Amino acid sequence: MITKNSPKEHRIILKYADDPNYSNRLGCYLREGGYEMLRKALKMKPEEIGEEVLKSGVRGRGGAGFPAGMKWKFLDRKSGKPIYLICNADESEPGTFKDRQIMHKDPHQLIEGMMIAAYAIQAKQAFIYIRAEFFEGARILERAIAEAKEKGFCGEKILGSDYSCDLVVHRGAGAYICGEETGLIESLEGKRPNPRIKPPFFPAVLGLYQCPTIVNNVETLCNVKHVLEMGGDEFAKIGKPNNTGTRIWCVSGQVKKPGYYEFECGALTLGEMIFDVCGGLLPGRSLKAVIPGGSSAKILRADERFVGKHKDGTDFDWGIEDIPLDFDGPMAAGSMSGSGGIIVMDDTVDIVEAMANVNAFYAHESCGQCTPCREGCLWMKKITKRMCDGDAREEDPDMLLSIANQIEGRTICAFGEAAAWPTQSFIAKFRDEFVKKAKPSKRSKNSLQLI
Amino acid sequence: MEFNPEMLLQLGLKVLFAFTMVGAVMTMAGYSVLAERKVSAWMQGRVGPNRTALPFVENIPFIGSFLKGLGIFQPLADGLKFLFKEEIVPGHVNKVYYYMAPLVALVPALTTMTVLPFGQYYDEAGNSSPLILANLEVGILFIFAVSSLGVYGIVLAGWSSNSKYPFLGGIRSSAQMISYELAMGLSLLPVFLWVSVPGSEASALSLVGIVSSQNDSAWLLLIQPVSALIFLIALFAETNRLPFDMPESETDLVGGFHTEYGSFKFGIFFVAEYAHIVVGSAIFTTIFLGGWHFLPWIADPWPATWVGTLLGIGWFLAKTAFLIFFFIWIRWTIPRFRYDQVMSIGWTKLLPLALINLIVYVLLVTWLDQTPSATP
Amino acid sequence: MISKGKTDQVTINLDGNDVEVPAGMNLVDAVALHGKEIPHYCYHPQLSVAGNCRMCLIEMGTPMRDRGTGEAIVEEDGSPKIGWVPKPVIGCGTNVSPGMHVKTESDLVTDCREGIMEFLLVNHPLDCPICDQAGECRLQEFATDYGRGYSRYKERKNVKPKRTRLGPRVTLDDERCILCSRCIRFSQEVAKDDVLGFVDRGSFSTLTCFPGKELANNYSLNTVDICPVGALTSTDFRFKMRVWFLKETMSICAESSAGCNTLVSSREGVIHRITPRRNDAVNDSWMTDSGRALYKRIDSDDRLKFPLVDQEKSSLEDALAASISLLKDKRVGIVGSCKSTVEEQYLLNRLAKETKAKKYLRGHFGEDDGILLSADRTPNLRGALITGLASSYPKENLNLLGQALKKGQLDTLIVVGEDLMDAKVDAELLSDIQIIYLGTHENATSTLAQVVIPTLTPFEKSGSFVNRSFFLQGFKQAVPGLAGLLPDISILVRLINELNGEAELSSDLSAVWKMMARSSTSPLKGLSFSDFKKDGIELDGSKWDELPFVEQKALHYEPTAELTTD
Amino acid sequence: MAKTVVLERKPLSLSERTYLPQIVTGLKTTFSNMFKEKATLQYPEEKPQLPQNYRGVPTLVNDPNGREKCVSCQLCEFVCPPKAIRITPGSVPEEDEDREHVEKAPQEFEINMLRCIYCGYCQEVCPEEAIFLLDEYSSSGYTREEMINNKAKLYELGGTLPDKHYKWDKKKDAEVEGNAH
Repeated sequence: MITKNSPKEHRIILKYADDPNYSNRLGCYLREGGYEMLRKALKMKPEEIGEEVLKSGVRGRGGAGFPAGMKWKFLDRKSGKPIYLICNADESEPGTFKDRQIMHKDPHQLIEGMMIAAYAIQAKQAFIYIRAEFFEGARILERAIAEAKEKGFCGEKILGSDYSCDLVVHRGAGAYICGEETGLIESLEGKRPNPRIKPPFFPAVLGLYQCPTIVNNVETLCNVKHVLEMGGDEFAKIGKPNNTGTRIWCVSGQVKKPGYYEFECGALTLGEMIFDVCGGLLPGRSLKAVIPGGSSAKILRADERFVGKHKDGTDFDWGIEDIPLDFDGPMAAGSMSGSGGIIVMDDTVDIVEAMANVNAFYAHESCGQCTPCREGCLWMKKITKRMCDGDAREEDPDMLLSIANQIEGRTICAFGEAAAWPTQSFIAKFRDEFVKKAKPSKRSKNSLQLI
Repeated sequence: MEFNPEMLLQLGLKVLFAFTMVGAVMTMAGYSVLAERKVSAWMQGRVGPNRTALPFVENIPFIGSFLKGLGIFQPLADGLKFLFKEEIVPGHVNKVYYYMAPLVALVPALTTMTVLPFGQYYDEAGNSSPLILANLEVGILFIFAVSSLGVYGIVLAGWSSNSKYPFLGGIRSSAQMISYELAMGLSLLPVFLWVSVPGSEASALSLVGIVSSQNDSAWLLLIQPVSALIFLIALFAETNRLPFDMPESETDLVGGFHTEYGSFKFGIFFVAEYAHIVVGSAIFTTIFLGGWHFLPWIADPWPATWVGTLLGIGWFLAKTAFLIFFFIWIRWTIPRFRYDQVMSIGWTKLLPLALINLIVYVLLVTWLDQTPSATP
Repeated sequence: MISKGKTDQVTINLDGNDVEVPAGMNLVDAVALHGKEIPHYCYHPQLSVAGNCRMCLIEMGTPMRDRGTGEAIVEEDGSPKIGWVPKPVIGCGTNVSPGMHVKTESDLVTDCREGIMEFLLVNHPLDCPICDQAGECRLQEFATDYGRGYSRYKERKNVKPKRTRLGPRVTLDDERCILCSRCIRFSQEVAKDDVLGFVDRGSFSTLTCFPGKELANNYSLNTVDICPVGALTSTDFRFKMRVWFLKETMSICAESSAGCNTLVSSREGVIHRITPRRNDAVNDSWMTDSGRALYKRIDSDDRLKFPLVDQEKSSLEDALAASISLLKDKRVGIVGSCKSTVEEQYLLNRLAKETKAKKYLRGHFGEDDGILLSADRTPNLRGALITGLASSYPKENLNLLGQALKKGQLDTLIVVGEDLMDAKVDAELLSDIQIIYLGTHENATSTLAQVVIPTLTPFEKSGSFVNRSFFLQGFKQAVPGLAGLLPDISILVRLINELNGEAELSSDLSAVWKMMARSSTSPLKGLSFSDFKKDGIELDGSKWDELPFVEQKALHYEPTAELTTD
Repeated sequence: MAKTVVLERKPLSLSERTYLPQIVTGLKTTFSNMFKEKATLQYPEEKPQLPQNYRGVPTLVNDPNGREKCVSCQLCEFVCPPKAIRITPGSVPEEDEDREHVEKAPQEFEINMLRCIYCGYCQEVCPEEAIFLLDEYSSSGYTREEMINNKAKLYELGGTLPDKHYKWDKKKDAEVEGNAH
């Protein structure tokens, strides 16, 4: 299916990303008007910046989609304790690779956004918590920060003002859970990244070192710069109401042109993305399923219909191609846009093996702090692995579903949902494939069992 | 009294005779125990004692094993066991009466048989005279008098044991004895009325007379069945046999009067009980079953020699043995009465019945006396 | 319950019933006040909240308020509208607030508990037959309530190290560990010895000591107590006895003046272990490792097992008679002990009056660890003050006694448990006098004594101690004393009665207390033993505020007077 | 609930009230019993055929590899109604390579046969299937001490029984093989 006039990319954040004349050095950034917005911000009152961000309606790009301005408002400013800003650059969701691009290709944009945000929340110290495996990114960022410091864009007395805020790159501890807000904070404190219980440990109140802390995604913080540049109201006009700005979608899987694409929110549908922008499926293949927002989002089956009501009361009836790519579209279809990692699966994909892959990931990444996720994830992994090893049983799909239900909503952090949702949706939508795996003849007899 | 060698001989003979009788009764008591065990076992589908054996006897082919299987030597083993058991006397008993009780129980049982005729011998002339230790004119009264002393042994045992169960056993026993002796005595009056010939010199209360009255004529059992029944029931009660074994009553009184007794003292009680049965059976045989006489209306078929004597004794013993068997038979047929039932049977059933029986026979005998041809 | 310094009460709705609970209280504890149980593993009232076992999930809601006006939203029938939290929340992480609604028995809550229970058991080795925790194991308890009864888990269980030595007294079975982190939090927060942590992740997480360290502090065995499963086991108690055979007796630790509340577990007269008993005013739920080992002294080789007269084995009657002849019309000195119970000290004081004796008392001091091992290593120094056995603060040496002996002022000396040589009394001075030694164990003094009367250890008798905060705490006899021996108070009563010729004293504990409670000036006035045998009573110790008590600031203890550091 | 029906009792006839006919019937019954086949077993010569679930003397058994099964959990000691069992627990030395993973084994195991009531609770409660009431029913001795079966005696009586679980072997296999991530 090739649609006619597919919309053009609208690049804001990745504007210079693929420009061969653009490098990640400070000079290049300054050439394109870099750090002007920081200069402007420092002349404003911090609250005004917050107001602008709130007005812009920019939603968090890390996965949950919580409005950034609102998050800043929750910050406990009365405690007298120092405030911290943390950039969550621990991008480890399978299927997502947007932050890496930003940091590699335009690190100063992130630094400028962070300094504006830091000024807006009056942070004393800012951190970039970068994924351990991004050693190249960390190197680039460190060099960029050094450059920026030299020019006074961060550190002591930024651009001659009274405001000082140091910025530090912190290499992560090599675990998916470090991307969880409070786990990240724990890790930053030098401990095991065990997520904290909420209440009482909301980062905006009791965050890093028990001080008020804001944790934002790389893309979100970059957007802050553009909000200031355009003005909150103007920024809000990009995209759709409640889904403002652009989003970077990372497409992977069996399409001809996988990669990252920045579009205005809601500017195109999933079908347009797969079949136009990414050049369609490989020859002779048909679409089987799509995970629209990273591996923890629920899977969407190609041949199902999504019927429901929008918030404004209008009805919708979509095929998989019709789902608009914004925050609310995939949500309405029963999944979520998450971190924007679209994983496309064609008919060659064995769903059970895909499930086993996902489960193996979550079993490996569970921190082990709370019971349901710790035991449930490994159990699900063991079952799906066994299924793939030719020892599937009839009761397995129900068992997996039951385990996932026992995890969902009962864990300390959102990892529980992230691990449960794939299983729940895979089995809800592809139960037939799970049932098919159970061939009694294939079961090997020498499996050793403990009581 | 003047010394008389004849008297000395008589005395010697009597003593010898007495010892023989005691020996015989004791042996019979012992074998009654065996019989009880054997018959009980058979009725319950068991085998009974079949293990005791004497050395050498055991080795006699066929006979040895047959005797062993019958448990012939069991009474010997039982007696020896009682002798060799440890003598235990509980600390709380009244020692004098405690030791006295078994003897008091045994002596009456043995004494009653002195007046019991068990056969007859023939002199050269072919005249018969009864075999009896002491041919008392009032034999039956003697038996009543002496045998009711037996209860003292039980009461003494119950009281001297100074313990609840024996005490209850003793109390019950005495009450039961009194209750049934009445009916027993009344049941025999018609018998003597019937037997005695008005104006005759022969005492109607002589047991020998009763036996000879049944010679070659009807047994008293057939003439006076009601008397026989009442006497038999009362006999069960008097000998404390099931269904009247109130004093022992092991289900509710543990062991009754002999709960606190062990070893040889218990053995004496045991022997006394069976001696009672033996003697009781013998009395019943004498009074109602024609003693050593053959069958109703049939004259004794045996010769008037010593052979006849032995056969007569044997016939007497056979009848007695059957009665002993009957005692055991009843034991496994009728369950024990409750104490109140025992009392009620004795006073409200047997006593009135015996009185009515007496009145009927008094009238009958009076009528018969007036009709000379019908004199027995 | 009488309101004893109670904080504000708030009303919450617990499973449909309005109940009063102290404001701000943890929900797990608050619910327990009303007879309901929220099962939990990681929560411990005296440790920080971790919320990781997820067993205490409940449904919770608070009255809704209008965002704009802040006014309460009400339902049609006028009752406040409850905003239920959409997901189950952990009870241990929730503090009560006014109007809060809680469901602890709903289907969702039961489902949560059953789910968590199943997860906890999938990788648990289920080796209850060889597990020392069996019988007091929370996992077993809640498995009976919420367990499935069979296993759906057909995969192979994780294998983790068994028999890991964590420290000299603690052995770890990692397979049984449910990763509740109580031990870690205890080490950090109470023992202040941060040596435990988890390594590896997910289901393979393993408890271990930090590299090069071991769990060797004097509180390490508390981790065994608070371990809800059988993962941490006491090396001393390991495989020794099943807990269901043990009889528990409430006792008081005699190690130091902290006076930890303990439970002595014995079977058929043999003590197998000592564990702390919760008392939030004294020792929370903790006690020292060294205090747990005290019971081993009962059977030690140097235990005095029979009376001695002139160092020859004799009967108790002969020993008492010999004592009387040594005391009658003699110049007597008495060396009392801070290790004796209040009752014994009172009777010893009576004996001193009867014999017009000079009284001496010796203290035992050591390092203060600032928690539950105080510098005063005797359990009842304050008891000696209260009963009048001592009038000044005792010292480690008995110089005054030495001087009195040098001057030849004494004929007979009664020594209770102390070693005079150890208290710097010259042994040569003792050769001229007669010694009556009352004590549990042999020492240099007992070998010199003319009469030795063995006494009983605190495990073998009942009595009371006054701890560093002037808490009067009673303890009960846990095991029978050695055959043929009498409790200390009986011996003292016999001596007093024999000396004054009247049998006026009874050796019954309650009778002794009747007498002690008679004095109008004593802080013990009007008390009886039954008043404090469960929870201690705080006595008024202000009279002795000025004495130089050696204890430092510690758990539930504030020194009354500033100590001069020297 | 069942409804109670009161049945009218027929009044007894005169002969019935004397009970004599009934007694005669009873006598017939008992008499005829004398000639039926005897049920007695001549014990020492004839041995009884024991049923499968016969509860004889409690014994300890080894697993098919001849290894001790008991782990001294002391549940039998706990459940024993007459307190006939007495166990001194102990641990398996770590040098015992074949069994070190079991960790626990009895040092001493005594069953006092003078106290034992053969109820079989110990067998029922045993989580390791180590204690069995086998078909030995005649145990005797001259002293009280002889009647206390010690561990050696119990294993001698019990011997080796088949076992399909191999519980600890599976554990050992898993331990040797390991299954870390």
